[in-house]
Amino acid sequence: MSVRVLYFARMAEVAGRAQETIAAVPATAAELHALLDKAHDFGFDRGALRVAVNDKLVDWDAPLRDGDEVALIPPVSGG
Amino acid sequence: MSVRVLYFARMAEVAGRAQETIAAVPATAAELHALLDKAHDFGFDRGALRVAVNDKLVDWDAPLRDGDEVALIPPVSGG
Amino acid sequence: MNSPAGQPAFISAAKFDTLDLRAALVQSGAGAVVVFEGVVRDHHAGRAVVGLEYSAFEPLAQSGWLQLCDRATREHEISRVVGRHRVGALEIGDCAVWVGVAAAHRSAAFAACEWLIAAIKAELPVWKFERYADGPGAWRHEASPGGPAAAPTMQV
Amino acid sequence: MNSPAGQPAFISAAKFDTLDLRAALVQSGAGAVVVFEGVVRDHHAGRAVVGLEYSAFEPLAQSGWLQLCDRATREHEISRVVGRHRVGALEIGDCAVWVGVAAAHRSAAFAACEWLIAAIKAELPVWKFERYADGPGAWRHEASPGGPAAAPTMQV
Repeated sequence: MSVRVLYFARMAEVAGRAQETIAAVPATAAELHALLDKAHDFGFDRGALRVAVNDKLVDWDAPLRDGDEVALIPPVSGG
Repeated sequence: MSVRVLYFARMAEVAGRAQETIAAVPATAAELHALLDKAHDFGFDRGALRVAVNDKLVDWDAPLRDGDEVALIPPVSGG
Repeated sequence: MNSPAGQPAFISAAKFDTLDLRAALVQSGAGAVVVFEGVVRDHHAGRAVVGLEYSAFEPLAQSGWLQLCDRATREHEISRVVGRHRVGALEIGDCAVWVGVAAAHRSAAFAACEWLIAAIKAELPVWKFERYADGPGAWRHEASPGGPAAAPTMQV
Repeated sequence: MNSPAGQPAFISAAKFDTLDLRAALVQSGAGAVVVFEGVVRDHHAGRAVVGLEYSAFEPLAQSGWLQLCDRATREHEISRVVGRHRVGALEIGDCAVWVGVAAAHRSAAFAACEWLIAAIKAELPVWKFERYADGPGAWRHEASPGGPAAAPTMQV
């Protein structure tokens, strides 16, 4: 039972890694984020982030399932 | 005593030439235009044309001098 | 080919090297580059067009272009303008007119580029002759004449 | 390099061949082509920048780009859109993002191109890391997140 998490840009820098596997399946994306933000203290309000599960943007209350890949998307700066 | 006249696009087509020399010096660009339009019947109202003397746009009442080069500029269609 | 004033010639009988035109903009150090290209289409008003010819009154097209560049540079925060218009026989797909603007911020580059192509089409002494598949060709004379003040609001 | 959906990849680790990108637009038969290029500048907020790095979340950047193209095509009378964004290490003067739009009329091409670059900058998951001459580098995180509805009015 696990989910894989992807980090980008400053979040990856702060976490010291671009991805990690969490040996648990929190009920929602919001619960997963709370867990990770406590561990890493990313420095972004959750309201500034977006979240994608299996390459699709979802709401924070989206349920998670075993094996999901969750991407935390900080404010973008392309272009 | 003469002026040289330049024609473009449909005006050159109607006149059958791209330039001609007029062996006279009408007092103004307007007088020259009246003379030429009578001769060639260009099919443009004078208000649709612009006129340049020696490569500079001028008003129709601009005086002409011996040796001037007068360009009659029909509505444009570049781009 | 340079004009007497040392500025690159706006009117060109040769096909454009668009990479070359673009390079002058990118080298300016600006972060935003906007380019407009007018491309010869194969139809006009429902008629098949087999080719085009453009003619220009070059001295006035050149001086008029420099005035448009001056005005665009005064009214927009832009760092460089490059423009060129073909004359002679063009084929379908050829680039007839190329206008590029470099600026620190993209909104100025977009605004200046759109204004410049409108002003070119409204004002500069260039004329198009269309050769049709189904009959003789014709010079086009759509644009109204007008001073620089008329250009920004005209949709030609 | 194509995405699984058969669309050209929006994200590219290789330098763009801008002639190649342009060719796809000109071949569409449209008369008006507008291109925006974002070029790497040598400064930001008064600091000398020696280079950039971009990273992206590619699957979402690709699907997000296709959604932006769909929306631009629904809302503007345009015939083709081509876009690409670099990732990896870029040098001063490199093209970071290239967006081109072909249309029958230039006003639609300008409007769609300007909307697309604003939407790319506001929405697509791409991040810029600036390397400064006078200290360590930094990831930039300026843009606010937001759905497609927020993009057209944002000035990023």
